[in-house]
Amino acid sequence: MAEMQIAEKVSNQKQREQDPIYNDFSMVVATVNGSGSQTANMAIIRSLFRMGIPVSGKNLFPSNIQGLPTWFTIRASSDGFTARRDTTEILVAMNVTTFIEDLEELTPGGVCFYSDDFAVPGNRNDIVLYPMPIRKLVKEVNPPAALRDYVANMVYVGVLAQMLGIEMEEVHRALETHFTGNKRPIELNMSMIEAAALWAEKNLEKIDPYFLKREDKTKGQILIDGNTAAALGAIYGGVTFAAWYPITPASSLADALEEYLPQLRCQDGGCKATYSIIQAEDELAAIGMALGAGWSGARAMTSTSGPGIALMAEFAGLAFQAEIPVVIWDVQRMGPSTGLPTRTSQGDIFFVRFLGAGDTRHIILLPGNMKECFEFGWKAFDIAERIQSAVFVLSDLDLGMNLWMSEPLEYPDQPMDRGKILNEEDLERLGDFARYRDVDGDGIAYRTLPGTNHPLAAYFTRGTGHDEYAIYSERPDDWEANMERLWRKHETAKAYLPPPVIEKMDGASIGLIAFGSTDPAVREAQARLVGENIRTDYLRLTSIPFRDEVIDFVRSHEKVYVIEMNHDGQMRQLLQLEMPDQAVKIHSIRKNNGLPLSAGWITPALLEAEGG
Amino acid sequence: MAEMQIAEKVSNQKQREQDPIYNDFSMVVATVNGSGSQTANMAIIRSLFRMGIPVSGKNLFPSNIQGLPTWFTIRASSDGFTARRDTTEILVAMNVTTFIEDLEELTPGGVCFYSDDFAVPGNRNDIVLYPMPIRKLVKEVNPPAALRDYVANMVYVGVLAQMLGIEMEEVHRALETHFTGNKRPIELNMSMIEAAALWAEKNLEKIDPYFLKREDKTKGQILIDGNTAAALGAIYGGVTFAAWYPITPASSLADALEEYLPQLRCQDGGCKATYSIIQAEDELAAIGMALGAGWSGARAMTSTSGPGIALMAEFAGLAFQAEIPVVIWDVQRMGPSTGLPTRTSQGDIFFVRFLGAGDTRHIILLPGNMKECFEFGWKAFDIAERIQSAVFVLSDLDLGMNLWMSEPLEYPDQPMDRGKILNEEDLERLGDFARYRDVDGDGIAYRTLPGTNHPLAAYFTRGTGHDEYAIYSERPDDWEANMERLWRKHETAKAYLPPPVIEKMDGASIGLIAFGSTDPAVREAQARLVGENIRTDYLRLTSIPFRDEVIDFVRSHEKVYVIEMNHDGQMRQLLQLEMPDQAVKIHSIRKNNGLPLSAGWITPALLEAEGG
Amino acid sequence: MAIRVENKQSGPSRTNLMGLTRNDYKGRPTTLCQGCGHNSIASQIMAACYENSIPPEKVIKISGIGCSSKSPAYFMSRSHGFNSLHGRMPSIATGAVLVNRELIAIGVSGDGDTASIGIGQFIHLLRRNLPMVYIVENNGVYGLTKGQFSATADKVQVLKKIGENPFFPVDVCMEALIANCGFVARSFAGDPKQVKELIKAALSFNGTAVLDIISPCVTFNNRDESTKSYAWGKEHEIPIHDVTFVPRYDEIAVDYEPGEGTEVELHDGSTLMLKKLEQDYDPTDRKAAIMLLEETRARQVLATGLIYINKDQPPLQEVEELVDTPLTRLREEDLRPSPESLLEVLESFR
Amino acid sequence: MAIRVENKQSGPSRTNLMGLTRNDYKGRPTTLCQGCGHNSIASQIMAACYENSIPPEKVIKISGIGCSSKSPAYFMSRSHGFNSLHGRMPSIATGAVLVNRELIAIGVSGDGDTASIGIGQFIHLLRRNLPMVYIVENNGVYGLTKGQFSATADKVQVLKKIGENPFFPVDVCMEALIANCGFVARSFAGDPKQVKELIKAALSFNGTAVLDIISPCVTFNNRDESTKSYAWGKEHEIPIHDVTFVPRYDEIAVDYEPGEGTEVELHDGSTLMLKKLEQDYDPTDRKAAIMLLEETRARQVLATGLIYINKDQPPLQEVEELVDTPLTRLREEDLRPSPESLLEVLESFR
Ligand SMILES: Cc1ncc(C[n+]2csc(CCOP(=O)(O)OP(=O)(O)O)c2C)c(N)n1
Ligand SMILES: Cc1ncc(C[n+]2csc(CCOP(=O)(O)OP(=O)(O)O)c2C)c(N)n1
Ligand code: SF4
Ligand code: SF4
Ligand SMILES: [Mg+2]
Ligand SMILES: [Mg+2]
Repeated sequence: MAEMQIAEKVSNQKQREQDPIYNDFSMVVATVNGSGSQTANMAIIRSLFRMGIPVSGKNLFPSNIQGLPTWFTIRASSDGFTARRDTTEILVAMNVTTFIEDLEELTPGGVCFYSDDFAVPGNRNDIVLYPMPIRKLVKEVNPPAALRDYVANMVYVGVLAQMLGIEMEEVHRALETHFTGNKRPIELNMSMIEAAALWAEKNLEKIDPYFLKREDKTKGQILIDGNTAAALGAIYGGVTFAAWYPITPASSLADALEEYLPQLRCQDGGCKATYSIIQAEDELAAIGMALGAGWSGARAMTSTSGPGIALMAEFAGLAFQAEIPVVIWDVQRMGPSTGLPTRTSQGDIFFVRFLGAGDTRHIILLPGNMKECFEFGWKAFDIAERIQSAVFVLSDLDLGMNLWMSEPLEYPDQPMDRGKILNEEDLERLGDFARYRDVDGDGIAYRTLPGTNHPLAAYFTRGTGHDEYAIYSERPDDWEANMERLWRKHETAKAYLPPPVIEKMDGASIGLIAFGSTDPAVREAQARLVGENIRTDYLRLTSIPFRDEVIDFVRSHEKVYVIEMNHDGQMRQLLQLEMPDQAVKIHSIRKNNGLPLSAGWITPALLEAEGG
Repeated sequence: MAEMQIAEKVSNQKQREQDPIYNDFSMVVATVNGSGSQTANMAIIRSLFRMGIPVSGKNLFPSNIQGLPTWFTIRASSDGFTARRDTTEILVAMNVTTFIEDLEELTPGGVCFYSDDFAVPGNRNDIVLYPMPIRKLVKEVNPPAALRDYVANMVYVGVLAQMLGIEMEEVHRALETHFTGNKRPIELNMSMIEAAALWAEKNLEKIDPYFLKREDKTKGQILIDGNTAAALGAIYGGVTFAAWYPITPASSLADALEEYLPQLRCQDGGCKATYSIIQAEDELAAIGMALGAGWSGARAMTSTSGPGIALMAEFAGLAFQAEIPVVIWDVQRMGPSTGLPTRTSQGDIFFVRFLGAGDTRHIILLPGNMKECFEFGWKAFDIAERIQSAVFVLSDLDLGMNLWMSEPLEYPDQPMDRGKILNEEDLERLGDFARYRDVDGDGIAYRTLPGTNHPLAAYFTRGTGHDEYAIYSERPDDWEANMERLWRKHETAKAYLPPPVIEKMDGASIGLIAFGSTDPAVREAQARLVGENIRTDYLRLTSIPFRDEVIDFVRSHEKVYVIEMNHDGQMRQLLQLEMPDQAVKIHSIRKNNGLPLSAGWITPALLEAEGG
Repeated sequence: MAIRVENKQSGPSRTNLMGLTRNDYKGRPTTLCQGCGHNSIASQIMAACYENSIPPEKVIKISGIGCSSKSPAYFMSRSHGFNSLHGRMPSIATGAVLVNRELIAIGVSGDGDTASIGIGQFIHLLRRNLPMVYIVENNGVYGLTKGQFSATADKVQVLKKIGENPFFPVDVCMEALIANCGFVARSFAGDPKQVKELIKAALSFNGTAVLDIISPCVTFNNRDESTKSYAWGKEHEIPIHDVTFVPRYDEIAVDYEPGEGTEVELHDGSTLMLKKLEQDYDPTDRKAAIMLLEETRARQVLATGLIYINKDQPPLQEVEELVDTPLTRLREEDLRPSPESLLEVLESFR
Repeated sequence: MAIRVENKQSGPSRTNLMGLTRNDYKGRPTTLCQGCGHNSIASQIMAACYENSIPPEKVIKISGIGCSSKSPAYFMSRSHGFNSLHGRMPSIATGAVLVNRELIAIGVSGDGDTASIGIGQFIHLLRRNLPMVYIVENNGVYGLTKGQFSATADKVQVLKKIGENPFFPVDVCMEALIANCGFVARSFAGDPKQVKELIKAALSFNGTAVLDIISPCVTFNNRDESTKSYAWGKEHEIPIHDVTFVPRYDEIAVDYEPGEGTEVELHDGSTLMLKKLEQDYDPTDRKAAIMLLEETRARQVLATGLIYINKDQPPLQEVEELVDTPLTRLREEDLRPSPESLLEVLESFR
């Protein structure tokens, strides 16, 4: 048989006596987008997850709709390392146009499953090749013509199941979940998978070392993407208004709001909405609506990415100056400009921090995992209403759109904080109301909501200079007093922000600082560095302005490395600005090429920095 | 006579035997806006200027059109100090609503000319009061009813001329200039002025010490505002396209383009335009048009202020990423948000420097006087075309809208630099064209202009990632290589930027750094500090990114103060970022209340910093 | 027969049905130029709200940036106001009203604010049919920035400093019509009675009500030839009908014979009486409305009145199927789903 | 009688009057979905430019962001292209064309790009009458962001994920008409011949020429009920006339009797022949055009063809009174005034 020949031929040249490797590889499925491989990939990843094996799933997709190369990476790691891995051990080659290149990227000793109508180049004798007779197998199962291409993806599910040891029962359950019990597609797909597995059993000889076996390391955990977690967080935070404009990679956050709100927040039997979600005509309108809603008393939010953030600049300044609570999710993608809409980055830190003319400054939250996407989803409203200002949450494409294993999301442990609002009785009691007076000395003044039924309630909101009564003023002292209060307020904010996550290691000599989606890579790098005799403390930032813990961490380490995904080392720079006297010991480890960071890159970069 | 009584009464209580003070005072004319006092104020300031006395004129006006308080300050300074002075020695009180307050601000020993129908409060016995019977005098001259209010302002011109010693001939010449020789208004106004002067001669006794006398200190100089100088600079820089949207304080820059272009750049007898100026529908469109024009090969610009800059953020990022030359004037006003539209500030530095999502960075020029407004007006095009990027010029309201004495603007000393452009012959000779290839190793690639008649000329401009041939690419190495080249390019840019202006003082112990409109105040403060035995070197920044001279200056001083008009010390922070190892010795002297800086504020602030 | 409403409420010491005096509807002193059309419109807003007995605390006054947009500071200080960003009032309104459906939103904008920088938000606001009164104080110039042409300036219009406008004007009413707006009116600040009656009607309309009011800028665009001047307006105004608003709680008193006018019942039960003048005009006919605008533009006359009305379009809060309680008044129990629900959701991610 | 133009240029090996082959008008391989309407329009753009013998080096291809806006990469690689920002192509076009009046600008946009985020720039572009071809590839959805409603989605339109669209659609042609655009056409990607002829005519028009072309998104909005689908278009298209473009250098060959059609001479001397079909339609009558759009919308048919033409409005470069030489080709001597002139100016500041 043709297939066996190839597998045989290659195996002859290889050390087939290798020890088996269990639950530790990075697998890439190379397809074209729009070909429907998502179901297949989800089935695989879910099956592994339910076999108790730590996994992550990252989709490297092009900025178009159909027909271009897409790579879906599944990493299985018994050690629980779920960051992107630089090496690929297993390649599922479904895209002929990238086949040669994909093969080249395969690690020596790696494995390639490929569609048997691809011409195999002769230059890789250090890998194992398994052909898959996709056309033939599909013909045998004979799905409806319209579904043919789609079902073809199930062939590799079946072959992989057989060759790696994915439990067929879990595959079946995964499909049940995917199709929410809908029998027809489940059966059709399963029949394809089983046929393929059977074929593989009969025709392929296992000569590679990669195996899967059930473990117990995902118990209680969930598999979710950050945008969904964020949307759920917002819902449990009592979001009442969201406006958005479609943009990759933020759209799925709004999608998730639209999906979950009706089921979670229906009132009295569920036909009336306790929220309003508006797809705006652009991002200027989206943030404007959110500001209007926040001013009116809603828990209001919008979600976007770089280009949208740019269009929100003027309103962001207004939120700061007029002190209007609003939550803005920036699911970062690669910039400058339109950049790479489907690639990840952490490049908007400076831009968001200073978004607005004049001395505008913004509060930023930095979720680093699924639990925090959820937690900051609700907490952001509390902070925004407490501080009466814009709160930006900086996620990124990797965090937002990829699949992450996570501890279960935790129900809010605090009641909603609506901040300082005066109602009719308060006004009656006080007998006076000055919107911008610092009554409590913390910089936060009291506000009233439109519609408050008291003659003292009204005030006039504006982006212009004003006195304590919100009346327009060009007086130098009014301006200065108000600015001082605003700074006092943003100082106060720190107490309401999530603290950094600090993990110390015995004998650590250097400090690492990171944030957001790079966390798994940093942790994995830490483990590798221990192997190189470098022990590190680790502080993961979760908010800006920096809390005292951050300052202390820097001060208490002789050398600090800030690891981030942007060209300039923006977070490193913000830290240096905060602590000029510590500036020289704060160093930058940065990479920004659109791919999620990997321990494979961080580790040598850090070793080199330490060596030099 | 009632008037004499008051003058007498006050004088009785004062030391009238003071030595006369020549050509050294700050005079405030307090009026309401829309009352037509501009002609009167211009007549005074021009007369002084032509009497050879160094002067400056600053208008403190409200953000409305008619009926609110406005203060026009004229400073005469024999020593050539033309910054705003904190003290007011002479008050011309024409606005009854602010009369009491204005009087309070008058320096002890000061002088007040006021409309005699105002009620004088009894609490200022330390000043000289001169009433002016405005109504009566106007009635005598009897101007046409429609012009009555307007002409009334000439009363104070006449009274001041008489009482301070402004030469009547110069007043006449000033009016001639103002009305470009138009007899009727000149005569009408002069008759009012003369009547008032005559009345003052007869009825007021000079009991204050302030006098004007002819000097020789303005020879060859001009009196101009920064927006006009900037527009002229752009014209001599060969501007071919400008798009703008009205906004205070930038509008008058575009107005000046509209005014001077037809006369200076007419072709063949003057009926056809070698330029196009478009009033856009908003700032998004204004910068978009300028970008389109720059891409097409024009010397293109736009001018705006804070809120407009916010709306330009997305296009600014595109200019950076797609490498399109464009010049953007930001005539700064007080922010955040709408802020104080008619007050000055230097608060947009951070925002502009990082304007755009991702790792966007912009080149910034910082004119500090009228000559530089002109010079950077033309040079900005050279730099933009050479570097192929956006060049921001940061002026401010004080620089842009107020009247400054200046050395004459200097004709460009270099031919136009159109940068690296390939034409048909070049393409033919080269046989290949890659828009984004770093041929010369300086990071600057060659471009072609649309319409270039050669099959190789075309390329595809985009804000997305691309390879050297401008073809869309998501490849990590393409992205990184392009970003590295962009950074190389911005490194190269430094050589094309204007160097800082450095002035050393013998025995200086500390370095001062400032930029923009604060220059006169800093110089005056330097002089005062010498009196306090503090000798200072002074570096005036003219561009960002910082050139080596700036780094050297900081390195070679033990302590550096950055003086600026914003809340955060933004320039100080940029400098600290540039030189982390010098960060601790860079200190901030900052003030941001809407008023131009004064030596009277800088000096004690610096003394305190030095003492502490 | 006279309309009793008017009589009942006249006199400064009187109170309206809310027990409030005219004074309770006052704003801060205006800082606009003397004689500015915007001031006269502000007066009519106050009068309309007073006479309609609208509780000022329920009103929000929102605007963009410009002389016109400043005017919310000059009426009804007992209402919350928001002087937002240039051209962006519609988005502020959308968020503010959706989350509190009991608010009565009065938006004041300028022609620059609405037709130049803001035309996009304006059109999209209308598509959504957010309930609010949207007044464009149309003077053909940018007042606050000292007299440049706005997008509604006539093609031949001349301004002192700038010269002749070469561009075709945006017709605010036409834009509203083709965006399917259900209440489109045009008026003239020099016709205060009509302005007031139209504002009253707009306040009773459940959807976006657009009022394009010619409001002369006495400082920069009041030359007699300008179609945005007092003189031109006085001379060229042709009301398409005589407008009288009769509140719900009033008897309708008709002062015309059958066939001489139309009555339009508004959403809150009040009635708008449109008395026929020279020509028959049916404000419920969209095509006729479009043609009226086309023709009066060509003939250079100022047709004023209620140009179009269509009450049958659902306002945004209905499209959004919101609960009856304003969202801003929902409590934590309404807004935060139960712990059990979270456990259920989590199960689906396993 | 047949039109000879067609015959002369057929055959792949032939060249046009510029001596160029069809290949010289090719772009890079498309990355759009198979069957996407945008691909078919791109083909017609190439064909029109080839057949009209337009030098590709004189063309600029400009766009916003979207699947549609990507398509300039897929035609005419020998023309400079600019894939700019979402909704902002009009401003880029304005600057680019004004400074080089010899450029022929072909703008390609989407319905999201033009009617949602970009409606403001679109309207203001039209007011200025910048000479360019402005093609809206209208599919009623945001293709590139995976199928949300755009502002041209029909009020009843249903999308799989999202449900029913509750909002009134923006009619691109109506917006163009009331902004006084002098060339307003509607077509259908499934009618390539008409698309091509209209593009040719647009290329010969000296002013903004708007083509609203229904261009089905096969991936997200091609269900038969959708008015933006192939099936619906095929079924409901009613051309208002038969359109044939005859270039300047060709004899006019009329295949209809007098009274059966109209000839419109375009600015460059070429002619557009509009053969009467079922009804008489006069594309020079603006009111008739408005009514056509109103009526066909109400009747839910797709009226295609040249809806309105008015050649008498000056294009922007004339309004701006520009010199004949493109501004980009002026030399330093033309652009930098003399040293003496500066001295004169300085004198005025003394
Ligand atoms: C983004 C932005 N650009 C420009 C301005 C400056 N600006 C203030 S008011 C105004 C025009 C107002 O014109 P209009 O809306 O017609 O109001 P009017 O003053 O005529 O009543 C402009 C351009 C601004 N505030 N914000
Ligand atoms: C400022 C900004 N917001 C959002 C996006 C994301 N985006 C890309 S294309 C697109 C919609 C395109 O729709 P349309 O113009 O109809 O083009 P189509 O893909 O349907 O051809 C959006 C919202 C963006 N690129 N820029
Ligand atoms: S400038 Fe014009 S619009 Fe502004 S307040 Fe004065 S009259 Fe009114
Ligand atoms: S998604 Fe739709 S619009 Fe985009 S390329 Fe595919 S078919 Fe065309
Ligand atoms: Mg106006
Ligand atoms: Mg579309």
